[in-house]
Amino acid sequence: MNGQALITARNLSVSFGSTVAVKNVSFTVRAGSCLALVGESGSGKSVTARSLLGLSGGTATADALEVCGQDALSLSERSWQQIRGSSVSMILQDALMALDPLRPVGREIGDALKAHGKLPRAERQQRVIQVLESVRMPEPERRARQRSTELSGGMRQRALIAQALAGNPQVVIADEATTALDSALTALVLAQLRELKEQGRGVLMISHDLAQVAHLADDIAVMRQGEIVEAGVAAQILGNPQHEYTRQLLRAVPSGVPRFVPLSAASRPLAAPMQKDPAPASSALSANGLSKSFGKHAAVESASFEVPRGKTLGIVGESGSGKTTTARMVLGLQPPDAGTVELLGERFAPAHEPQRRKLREQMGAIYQNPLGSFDPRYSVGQLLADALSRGKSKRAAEYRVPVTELLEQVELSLGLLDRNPRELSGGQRQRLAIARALAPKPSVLVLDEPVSALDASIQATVLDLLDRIQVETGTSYLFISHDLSVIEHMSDNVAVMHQGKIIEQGATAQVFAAPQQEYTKLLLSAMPRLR
Amino acid sequence: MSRTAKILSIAFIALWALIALAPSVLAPGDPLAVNPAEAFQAPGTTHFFGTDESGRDIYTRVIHGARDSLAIGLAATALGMGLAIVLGTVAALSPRWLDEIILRVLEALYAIPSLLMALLIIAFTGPGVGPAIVAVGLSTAPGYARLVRSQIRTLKSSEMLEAATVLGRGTWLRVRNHLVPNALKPLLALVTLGIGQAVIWAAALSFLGLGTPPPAPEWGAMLSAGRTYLHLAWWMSLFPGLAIVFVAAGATLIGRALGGKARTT
Amino acid sequence: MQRYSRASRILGCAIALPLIGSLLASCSAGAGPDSTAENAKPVAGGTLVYASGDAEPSCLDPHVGGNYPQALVASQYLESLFTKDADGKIIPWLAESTDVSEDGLTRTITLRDGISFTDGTKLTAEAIKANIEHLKDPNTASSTGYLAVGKVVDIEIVDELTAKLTLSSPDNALLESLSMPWTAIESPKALERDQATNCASPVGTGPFKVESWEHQKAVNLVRNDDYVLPVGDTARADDKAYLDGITWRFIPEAATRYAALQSGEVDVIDNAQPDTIATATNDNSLGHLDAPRPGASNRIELNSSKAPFDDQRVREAFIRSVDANSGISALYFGTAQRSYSLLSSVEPLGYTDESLFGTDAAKANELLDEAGWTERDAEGYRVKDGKRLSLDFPVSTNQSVPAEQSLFEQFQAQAKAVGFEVKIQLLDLSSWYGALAKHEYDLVSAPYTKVGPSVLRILYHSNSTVPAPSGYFANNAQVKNEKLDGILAEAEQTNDEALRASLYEQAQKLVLEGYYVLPLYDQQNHFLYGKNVHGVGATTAVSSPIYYDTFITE
Amino acid sequence: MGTIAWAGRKIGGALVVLWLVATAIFIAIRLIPGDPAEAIMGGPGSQASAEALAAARAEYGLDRPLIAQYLMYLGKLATCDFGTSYSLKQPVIGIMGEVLPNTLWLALLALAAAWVLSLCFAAQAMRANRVGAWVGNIVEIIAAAVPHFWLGAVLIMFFSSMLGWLPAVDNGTTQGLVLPVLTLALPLAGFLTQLMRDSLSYAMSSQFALAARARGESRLAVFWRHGLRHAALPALGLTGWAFSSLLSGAVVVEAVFARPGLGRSLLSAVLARDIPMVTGIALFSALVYIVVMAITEGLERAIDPAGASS
Repeated sequence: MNGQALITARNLSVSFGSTVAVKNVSFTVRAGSCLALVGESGSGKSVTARSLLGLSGGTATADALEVCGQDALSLSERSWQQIRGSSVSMILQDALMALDPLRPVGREIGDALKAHGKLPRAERQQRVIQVLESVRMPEPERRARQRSTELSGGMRQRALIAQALAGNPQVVIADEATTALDSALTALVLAQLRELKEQGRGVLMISHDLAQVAHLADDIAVMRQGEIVEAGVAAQILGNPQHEYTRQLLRAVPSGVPRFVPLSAASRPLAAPMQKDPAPASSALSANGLSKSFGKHAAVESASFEVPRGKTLGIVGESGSGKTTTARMVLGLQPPDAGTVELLGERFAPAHEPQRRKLREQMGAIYQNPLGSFDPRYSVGQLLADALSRGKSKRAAEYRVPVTELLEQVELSLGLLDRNPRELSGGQRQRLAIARALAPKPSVLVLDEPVSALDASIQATVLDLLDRIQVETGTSYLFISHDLSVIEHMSDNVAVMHQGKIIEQGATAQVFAAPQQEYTKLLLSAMPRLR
Repeated sequence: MSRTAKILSIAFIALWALIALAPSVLAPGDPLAVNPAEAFQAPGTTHFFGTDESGRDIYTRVIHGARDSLAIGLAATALGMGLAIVLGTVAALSPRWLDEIILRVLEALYAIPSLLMALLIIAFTGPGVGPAIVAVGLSTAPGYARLVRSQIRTLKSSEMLEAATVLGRGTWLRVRNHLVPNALKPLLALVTLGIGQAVIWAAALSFLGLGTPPPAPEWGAMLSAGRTYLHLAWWMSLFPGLAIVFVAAGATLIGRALGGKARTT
Repeated sequence: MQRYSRASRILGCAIALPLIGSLLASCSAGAGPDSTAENAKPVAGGTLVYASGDAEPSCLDPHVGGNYPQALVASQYLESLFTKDADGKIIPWLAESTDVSEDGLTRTITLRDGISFTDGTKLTAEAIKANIEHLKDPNTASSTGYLAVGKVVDIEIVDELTAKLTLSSPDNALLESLSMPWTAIESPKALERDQATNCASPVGTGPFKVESWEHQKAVNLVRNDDYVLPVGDTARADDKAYLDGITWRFIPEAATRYAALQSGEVDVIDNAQPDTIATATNDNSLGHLDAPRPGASNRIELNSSKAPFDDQRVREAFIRSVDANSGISALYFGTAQRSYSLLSSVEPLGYTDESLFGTDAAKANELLDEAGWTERDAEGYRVKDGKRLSLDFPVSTNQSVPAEQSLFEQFQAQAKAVGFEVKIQLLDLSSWYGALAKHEYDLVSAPYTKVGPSVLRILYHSNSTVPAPSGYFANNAQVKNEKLDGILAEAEQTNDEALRASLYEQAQKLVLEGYYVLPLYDQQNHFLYGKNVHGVGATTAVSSPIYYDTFITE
Repeated sequence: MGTIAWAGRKIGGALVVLWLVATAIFIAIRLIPGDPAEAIMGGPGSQASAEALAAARAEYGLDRPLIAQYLMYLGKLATCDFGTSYSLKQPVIGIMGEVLPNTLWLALLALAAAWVLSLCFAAQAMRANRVGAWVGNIVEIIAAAVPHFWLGAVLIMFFSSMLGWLPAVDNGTTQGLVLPVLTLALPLAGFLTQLMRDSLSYAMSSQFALAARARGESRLAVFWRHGLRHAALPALGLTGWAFSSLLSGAVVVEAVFARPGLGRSLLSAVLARDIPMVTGIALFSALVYIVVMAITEGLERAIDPAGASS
């Protein structure tokens, strides 16, 4: 192995009271290389990372814990403060939340220098600009004076990385630094981390997504329930996983997996995919020349597409590309400036609400955050009863049979009937959202980023569920996501959106294999692939 | 709201409802019965909370005073809330110009502090419980109204209502099943806070000599009478004061359990 | 000639100051803290801080309106033509001498020479004319002073220092009337200013003068360095007051006022709470001045002009139903003596009859039954012809201390036992006057301070049911009795002292026996002052303290 | 929105609010049964003289049509002519000039004291254990529920009468301000603490606080740089309300501590039914509220220009 060991942990455990969050984990972070800690939420990977900064918040014990040459087990709070930022620093997940929205980013970056600081004010300013330049922030002087909320997504990520680099640390911990970012931003962060590695720093990358770490990690440790279940050189782990859990994680990565092949071992294998009538008479949903502007800004410009019956159309694009506005027009929540939407051959938008109300039962919607779409006063059973009774009742007892059927259909336990959706896990909530959308037996489901907030393994189970429902009911999907690998796995056809326009559309395999547009090529090149 | 909080809240409300509706169960005596020979008795076994300057039993008076004090709080809050629901809903659902007008009216109401508002009304009507209730109600209305308005506006564009639209629910069902109950829920939390505050402001009016007429055992009036004898008979003001604090603090706790914040703006 | 003092009665004091030393005959046993301070040598200088519990006057000129708070502050900068000595005898003050014609219709007053107002105007007969005319001018809106000089129809200036007053009928109370602060003499030049200005800075001849008035905060009085003591005092090196000035503050909260006195922030407080007086005098930490006001005693008047009190039996029933004695002893801690008289205990002609006011619930019930109030409603109140036996009792919060309000609440509870519903309404002064003006009262407690028994004429003569220009009428009991009117008129006109006394006794008997009034106690006028304050006790004819002799030691 | 546009909007809104308040009072005077001149001069109880009533009629144009009266009334207000207080016999504007600074000063000090107190409490609560936090919680709620007049009386009893540490009444010194300011500040601090504790604990457990700690900042530095800023925002948003409640409290506190001020003027004006005075005070307190709101909004804009917290 190349590189000097910067962090060495031997049998590190962290406990909170009587709860042990991390059990006897051992690893080494070396200069010029990247160690990835991979696992689902709650696996203890973040706690592990924070304990390397003395910030776990619990009690850390270890046979040995050496951080940049110092015995971290005996460090005082003051000594820890010396290490933080200057020897080891951290990049957190959400740039919007990890930079104080009330303070200019330049000050946030400068604080790192202040904390260690013998640097005079003027030099600190200079160093802030220098760091911003090193992460290729455009117009660094101006940006330094702005607050994170005023920056674009990309600039925000750069600022976040810059604040971690200000103290010129030897080790950078990236805690879910790429989660929930769209592909361009993910690519940007990964490139930045690669650069850090090349500069000879040690990188500890924390993620739930094996596909993403594949590009960067030299070594991988897979964590589950506070323990490292498998560790080793990246190629070996990815290519020849030994532990069942590692295999499960690998399997959950959707890219390159053909349609209707389960991503999760827990999912029931599907009956043979429906290969019925190859040429449906009409499409389930069609949009013709949809346009929408907000003020001067054109959010969507003449978007046209069709969703064939029983098939899935994937719309992919970065945030701000107009995907969601398109979805809202399709759902009749926003009247288009121009263009029409037809559902099952009938005019759906623009139309008067009372006229299309009957038709609405044919189209359901699933959102990224299902909780927001549930009435917070309703329990699981009440939500489903409400959907089944068309708003006339919320007594689940009256709809016992159909409610049970719906829950079974989305593989939710009947025991959850009286729970409030707030008490459910993310995956369970999304299943509930699906169950509710299925209640009126719709022909089309519009799914707007349905799995973006979920861990890879949970995402896999939800995607499997959607597959199965499509097989069983023949529902057509309009599947919107920024995640190319999800789109690749889920879609029969794909439409690529960029700056409000559909720039390319066609059969999924075709578009992914031979993209015509430059932008599509760019997107695909940034897509992490395992297979 | 946790289970314990729920039980405690219900117990609290039940206790005060019992005290207000059937004070004689807990204090069988006559709150107005004077006995000058027993004036200024310290709390003891015969008089739990002592006696006042006319030898009236303070415990009996505190218990019997609950009805008046709480009624003032409830009436003022009900008035404020009723006005707020109407104004807030109209503002939220109206075209911009009407919304703007209502907002200004609310701001004008808000610009006069509550006690000043009470005094203003009294300047025109003369003192009494009625003006006090109207004043406290009017001055709390803008805070509630703004909340109703912002609640409804937030809810109007919420994913929850969109989801209902997508499910094919008509306007009436959306308003009845989702908009109204969800808009009113945070208000419920505020109501409890408001009752406590209304009781305090009504007490302040009694202090200024503009509240409930004697000899009614209203807490503010008792507290106000007791402060004269603070050096001599601390119990005269302590116990009605505690009753006010107990109700206001209890109401605050319930409000917070229901998800309210301390602010009524 | 004997040295005169305006110090009339000094109760609860034990100070021996040259000016008043020889007049302390009536000074009762001293309970003050400064029994040792008898020897304290007067020191000049220092500002006394006075804290009043009364509402801040809207006018510092006591001619305008004319209430007791005005008298309290005005006594420091205004002086009257006459005053009262320790025996209650009227003596000249700014006046040097006075004479009345045989028929009693002409009163000649000669002023002392050499006295000037603080604006430099010399005190001349012109001032008497200007002041009385000022009082009689409806635009002045005087109540008390207006009634006091009501019989003066013409003022003639005889010479520089002599004025001749022509009266509509003989008035043997005129000198008493002119001894009151509400008829005090102000600079005629100052009176010519507009009312707002004169209200803010009245100009008199007193030992202090008004320097400034910070609304809601204080009236700042400073020493009048050119003061001439009308009645010379050989023991004083010069006539100037000892104090540099007085800060006259308004602290409405009784507890705050007392706390401020305890902590030494203020030197003197008025309207002291009975319980604090008891505490302060018990542990000898503070000085106490009890100066009951002259004129009427503090009493509840029963409005006899309308039902149900137009029936004497109902009036007696009410009076018999309440037990004032136990309430007074509990609420006043021995600082107030029960009165059974219409007049203050300081009025020599007061007539007392305790037997009329014994509490007797059985008799009260009997009387009410007799009067036809036989039924009772669900709440236990008596009813006649479908009407409840209900009494309106407006109480002015500005004129009534908490203890008194508590006493009224006790009456309310006691009267309920025999079937009266007493509706106490606590009102501010303005609403209270409004309620009275509209005759919306059955019971009322209206303090009235005037020197001498002629107050009886103001309070019980049928003429007094007619409102004065200010709107005030004093006969709140609405006694309209021709016999009484005749007795009161005669008593005021006679020159025969014995006849006067007997007439006033007859008059008082008529009122008391008619159960128009429930006397309670003297009009309370208690002051507490700090240990280092000496020479408190000199008072005017209406018992308002003056701080001419007062000094502060370290 | 640009600053100038923002300011213009604020001023326009303020004028509308003042106009509404003035109109409401105008209507109220006319709604009182009986003679409006008499109402202005203190109601039937004041027994105003015929001359005074005539003067009031002339001053307010009561013999002219209602609309003319209204315009005349607004015209006078627009030129800052609030009339003459008949009970104090002085121009209302002059009295306001005397008493308003006292009340504003008292309210501002109380606001500052409440802020400092609640910051201390909130910071303390962050460090407290479960029992400590619970006790702190109860104390805050009780503090927020204590009536001013009683608190004032109790403070006077302890600190003036019994201990003799602090003056009970206004004597022009700083010490004389301590008790009134505390009386006003404590209940408000109870409210603010509840609010600040929420936002403080949100800020201190946020990602950006973690990021700051990971950069090597001490807990204290994080508290100062991030915690306070976030705790201040909701409290700042509450300032308009807080100031308004302080003005209410001032009515009581000024009576208890014998301080001259807006509240005491209003109380005596109300007791005397001095309508010109009442009108003046109502408009001035509305103006104060509007100014305070504008200042706090300006501050909010400075702290949080993007409205990130809302």
